[in-house]
Amino acid sequence: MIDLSVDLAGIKMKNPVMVASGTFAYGREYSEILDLSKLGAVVTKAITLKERKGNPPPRICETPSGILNSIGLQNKGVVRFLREDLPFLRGFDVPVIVNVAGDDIGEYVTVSRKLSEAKVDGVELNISCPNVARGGIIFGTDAAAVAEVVSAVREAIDVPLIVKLSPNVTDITEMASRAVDAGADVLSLINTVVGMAIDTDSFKPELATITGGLSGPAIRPIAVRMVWQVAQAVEVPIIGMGGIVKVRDAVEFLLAGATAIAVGTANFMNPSAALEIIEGLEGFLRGKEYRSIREIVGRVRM
Amino acid sequence: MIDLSVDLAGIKMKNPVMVASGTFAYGREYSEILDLSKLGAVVTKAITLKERKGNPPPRICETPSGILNSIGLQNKGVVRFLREDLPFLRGFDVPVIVNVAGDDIGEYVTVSRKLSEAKVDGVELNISCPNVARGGIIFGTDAAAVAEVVSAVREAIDVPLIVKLSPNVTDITEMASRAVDAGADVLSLINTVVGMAIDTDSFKPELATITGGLSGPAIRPIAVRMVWQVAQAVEVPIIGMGGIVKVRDAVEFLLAGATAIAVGTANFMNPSAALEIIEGLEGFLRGKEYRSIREIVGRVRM
Amino acid sequence: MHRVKARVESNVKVAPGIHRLRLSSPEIALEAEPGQFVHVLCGENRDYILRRPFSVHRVRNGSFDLLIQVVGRGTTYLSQLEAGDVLDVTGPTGRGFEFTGNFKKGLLVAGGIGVAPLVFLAEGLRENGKEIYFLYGAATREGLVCLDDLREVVQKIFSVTEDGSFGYEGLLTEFFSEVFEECSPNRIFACGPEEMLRKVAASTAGTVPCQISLERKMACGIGACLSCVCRTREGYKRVCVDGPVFDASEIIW
Amino acid sequence: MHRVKARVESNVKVAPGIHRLRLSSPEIALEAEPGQFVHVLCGENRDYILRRPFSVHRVRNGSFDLLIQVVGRGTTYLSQLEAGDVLDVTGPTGRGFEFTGNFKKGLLVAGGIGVAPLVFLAEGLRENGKEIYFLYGAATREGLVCLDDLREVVQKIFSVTEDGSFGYEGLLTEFFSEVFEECSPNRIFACGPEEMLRKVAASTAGTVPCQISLERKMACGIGACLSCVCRTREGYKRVCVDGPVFDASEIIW
Ligand SMILES: Cc1cc2nc3c(=O)[nH]c(=O)nc-3n(C[C@H](O)[C@H](O)[C@H](O)COP(=O)(O)OP(=O)(O)OC[C@H]3O[C@@H](n4cnc5c(N)ncnc54)[C@H](O)[C@@H]3O)c2cc1C
Ligand SMILES: Cc1cc2nc3c(=O)[nH]c(=O)nc-3n(C[C@H](O)[C@H](O)[C@H](O)COP(=O)(O)OP(=O)(O)OC[C@H]3O[C@@H](n4cnc5c(N)ncnc54)[C@H](O)[C@@H]3O)c2cc1C
Ligand SMILES: Cc1cc2nc3c(=O)[nH]c(=O)nc-3n(C[C@H](O)[C@H](O)[C@H](O)COP(=O)(O)O)c2cc1C
Ligand SMILES: Cc1cc2nc3c(=O)[nH]c(=O)nc-3n(C[C@H](O)[C@H](O)[C@H](O)COP(=O)(O)O)c2cc1C
Ligand code: FES
Ligand code: FES
Repeated sequence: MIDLSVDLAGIKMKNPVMVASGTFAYGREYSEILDLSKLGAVVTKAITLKERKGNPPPRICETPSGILNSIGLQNKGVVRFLREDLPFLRGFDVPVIVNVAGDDIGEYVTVSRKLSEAKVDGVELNISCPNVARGGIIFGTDAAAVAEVVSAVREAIDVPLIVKLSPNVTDITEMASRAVDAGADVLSLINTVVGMAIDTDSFKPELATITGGLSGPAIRPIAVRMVWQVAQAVEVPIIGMGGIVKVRDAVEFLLAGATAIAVGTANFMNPSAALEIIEGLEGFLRGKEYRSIREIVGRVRM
Repeated sequence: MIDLSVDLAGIKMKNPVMVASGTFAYGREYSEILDLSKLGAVVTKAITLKERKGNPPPRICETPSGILNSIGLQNKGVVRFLREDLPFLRGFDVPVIVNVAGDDIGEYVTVSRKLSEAKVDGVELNISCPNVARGGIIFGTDAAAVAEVVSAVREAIDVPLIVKLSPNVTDITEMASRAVDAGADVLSLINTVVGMAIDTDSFKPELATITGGLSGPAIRPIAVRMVWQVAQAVEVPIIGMGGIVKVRDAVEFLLAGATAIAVGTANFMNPSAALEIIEGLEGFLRGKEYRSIREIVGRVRM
Repeated sequence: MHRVKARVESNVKVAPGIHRLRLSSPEIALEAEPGQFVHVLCGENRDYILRRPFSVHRVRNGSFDLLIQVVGRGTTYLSQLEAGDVLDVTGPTGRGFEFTGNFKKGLLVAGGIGVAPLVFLAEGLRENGKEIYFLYGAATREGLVCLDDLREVVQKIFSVTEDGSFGYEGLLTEFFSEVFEECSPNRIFACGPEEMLRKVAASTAGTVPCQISLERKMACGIGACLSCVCRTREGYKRVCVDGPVFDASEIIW
Repeated sequence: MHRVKARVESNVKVAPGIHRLRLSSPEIALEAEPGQFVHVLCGENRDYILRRPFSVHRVRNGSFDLLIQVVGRGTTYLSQLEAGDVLDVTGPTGRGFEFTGNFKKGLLVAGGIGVAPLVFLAEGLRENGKEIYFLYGAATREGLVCLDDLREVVQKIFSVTEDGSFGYEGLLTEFFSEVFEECSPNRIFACGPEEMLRKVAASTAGTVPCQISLERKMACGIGACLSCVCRTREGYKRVCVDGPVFDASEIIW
């Protein structure tokens, strides 16, 4: 028997494969095609204090081996999430991690506290969403602000705190260290890379917000590099993501130092991507005669 | 007649299509398959003071819609370049822009001065190569260092000074402004994005240098975004590059605010890529009833 | 919703740039309703990564047809498939047309490839004993690819071509009011370019119920990513699952 | 060097996972020398963007053959081509084998698909009136795809299979010294896995001239990008134009 289980700062996962925030909503839609209980964890779309309507369309376009999105923080607010969606997700035997966004530290703290009181399995601070004007990206690219929001939330909650980092920085290890020093139990990286595309017929930007977040296979080398750099710099576990489509992509992140990985854009290409990666990991480890997923974490050979 | 000509801070180009540094060597190899005189300009591989042997192999790997390279600064040094290659390039009716790299400001200045004395058409400062341990990336990601090297070179030379920016920064507009304030006549962006890939069979990094520079279509949305941001922030002309393969890709950069564009990785896919883009631009402009390439520069519609 | 590996049974070029692909999938064929779509993966190792949505065009014992206009990379890929090839398809997805209510006459309005779901709808309406009128526009005579199929199902077809090579000459929307008055339908069902839908909706506003099928770029195609929204009177709605068919009165254009 | 749109004349599966592709190109067929390669674009809209290098396997009036082992995406694409398809090919490129000197006997050493350029070389040697011995190893009997062709050209073939299904059982390198002594050649020409080349070079070091054909990942394939270098006694050299054939004594393994 291959042991795929992972303990992420107290979050017990059957396997290291999660779904990335914003690509899986609150699980309901995908639950019709796959058994959520098989996942390592479900990470929800970002939740804010009040309902948000998100950005105007068009919100998406394709780029080579990737997509640009500018969904923004469209969501129904934490109260309706707790009432309508958390109970549904609780019906599956899978840890539920809730992605939290806000305009200011107060909003991050309030939403996180409510989630902690509702005993979600973990809170993931989205301090790196490039698609909101205030907050968001600001926190994620300024080291002092990262420290401030992380320690404020840390004090307010009793559940594991995951901090999701933005790749749009000169030095990802600085952001990582500051987040860990401020109390992050786990780091999640990377969020999307700021990008832009222009329709050469209409001369208009492809997204109504002009710029958006690049995800998908195109960004994988950037993500693997950052996971590797951060794994050298901090001691906490890392959730790696960015362009994971197949099992070998997941293995790359594990070798670079990620304890768990998340599948985002690939869910759109193949709704069973996460499940296929879980199966694939077992096969991969068996083929190489390992017994536990933990034996390959960080084992890139220099 | 469609007017494709461009004046880049005094560098007179027949058309806005250049070849990107490092993908075209010193023109000799490609001159066997295409007429260099048809290009807007030739930009050479980076030149340093002394001969450099470059990084150990493997130096390249493929990633989704991109490649990672870690060539390093392999070159024969400025003296042999002036003796062996510049005369060859002078044989074609095309501006020659020489990409310059160094370990310290002194090296940048000396090499640039020699090139200026030899009356090359422009010097492109490569302060952003991610593949050398000293210098290189350091200059490109630290605003004060950018200012210092640019003004030192500016004083030393009489030819147009192009500064090539690194995308691996939190705020590209800050680097751009500092470079312009320090005397850059033209900005070139983007250089490659730092990335990494791991061979999941050997568990070794795909590149001997572990990390390398990501180029190709994968990075195009990042590059277009940065060109657009910088075009808002500075007044000097911009050379846009990053994943340009087809004419529509070039148009995206022009709309975003680039006065000229460079074709890099695409030369490997299609050695006539640059020439096909030049022809394509004429057709594109004719189709939209423009008379001059300058009519579309920066004309993205908000 | 299902995810199937559907076998290509046939691929027929019905006009320049338009192909009819017959795919075998008993599950999808059984469940699909007029106006719903399937989401199709167009090849492996491609540099464009999203699935492409296509309306279910018709259903025939255990199989369903797509009517595909070649406009780019994915549709070019699909147009080159041969019988025996296998496609990764999810569906049927979305809210289709509501066509079973208590009414007598329906006017279907198809612009170009927008005819695809309306053939399926016409068959459904006929099964329900409705009188069907069909306003069908295309650039040229060749573009009116479903005329023969429709003739078997509908009461009357009003054809319009931009070049006048068949039927009325001009844009479909120029003839809408005329046709509307001639048939005085109780329901309108429209699919085609957004500009056409907007005009049809405006002409009928408040008179008879009008359902339209919208197009948006889609990522997940199952309601999870919120990339495909359109503006409605109740806020942003997802075209993939809250639509693609909407009541025209809901939409803020 | 040329850039041509070469028509596929035939695609024959010669063994499981090995295809022989015949491409029409008078220019390349005319100029190619044994040991040179062509650089092939494997499809449009792919997420892998580089060309793939393949040795010229044989030349036949106006056409040339590639012998392709399917190992990944590009080679899978090539293996599925049909007569009439068109490929974007550049070449011939690189420094081939030097085989016209004043010597009598050549020993050719081919590991697996490394046989591809050695068939062309054998034909060249024969035209030059040399005696040719051929040490040919593969995993199984089926992998020895060129035996019949070689028999017409060479003096003697020593076959080795890892599973012993044909010829000697084991790795080719285990039999090298034996074969070398039996033929006492004046020149060695080898192509195959790098580990095999290293061993062959070591066994012959200083005794007879040994030329080997190296493989590296390549970007430009014309000497411009410096991505394909190998370590030699004179510093890094480009496999694409300074090689792929090197004198074994030059290489620092
Ligand atoms: C619900 C729905 C049902 C549809 N039904 C049909 C149908 O029955 N038959 C049919 O031929 N087409 C239909 N379409 C449109 C079809 O999805 C697009 O034509 C197709 O996705 C284009 O893919 P491509 O790779 O060939 O084009 P690309 O190479 O991606 O792009 C070519 C052009 O098409 C546009 N485009 C790309 N994706 C979409 C998209 N999802 N929606 C609209 N435009 C797009 C691009 O902006 C570009 O201008 C439908 C679309 C939707 C949303
Ligand atoms: C000068 C030269 C001549 C060659 N001649 C032949 C020949 O005659 N017949 C033949 O079958 N093969 C030949 N090869 C090898 C052939 O180029 C590779 O097998 C091919 O590029 C793999 O492409 P792919 O897309 O199928 O594999 P990918 O999907 O890219 O990768 C599959 C595997 O192949 C490896 N690989 C990828 N590119 C190369 C490369 N350029 N060189 C070596 N390994 C690579 C990858 O690391 C991976 O392990 C030659 C290589 C060189 C450099
Ligand atoms: C449509 C979409 C919506 C996203 N929404 C969120 C979000 O709400 N919160 C968040 O932290 N990240 C969000 N992300 C980022 C992803 O969680 C992930 O970090 C990123 O997409 C990289 O992974 P991928 O390449 O596998 O998609 C979103 C990504 C996409 C594509
Ligand atoms: C193999 C290779 C070598 C390069 N060498 C240099 C160099 O010497 N100097 C430099 O400024 N940029 C160098 N670059 C960066 C390119 O000039 C260009 O900025 C980058 O590749 C993005 O453009 P592209 O996506 O079109 O390749 C190199 C890129 C590649 C792929
Ligand atoms: S495409 Fe994802 S919600 Fe509609
Ligand atoms: S592949 Fe570019 S130098 Fe050899």
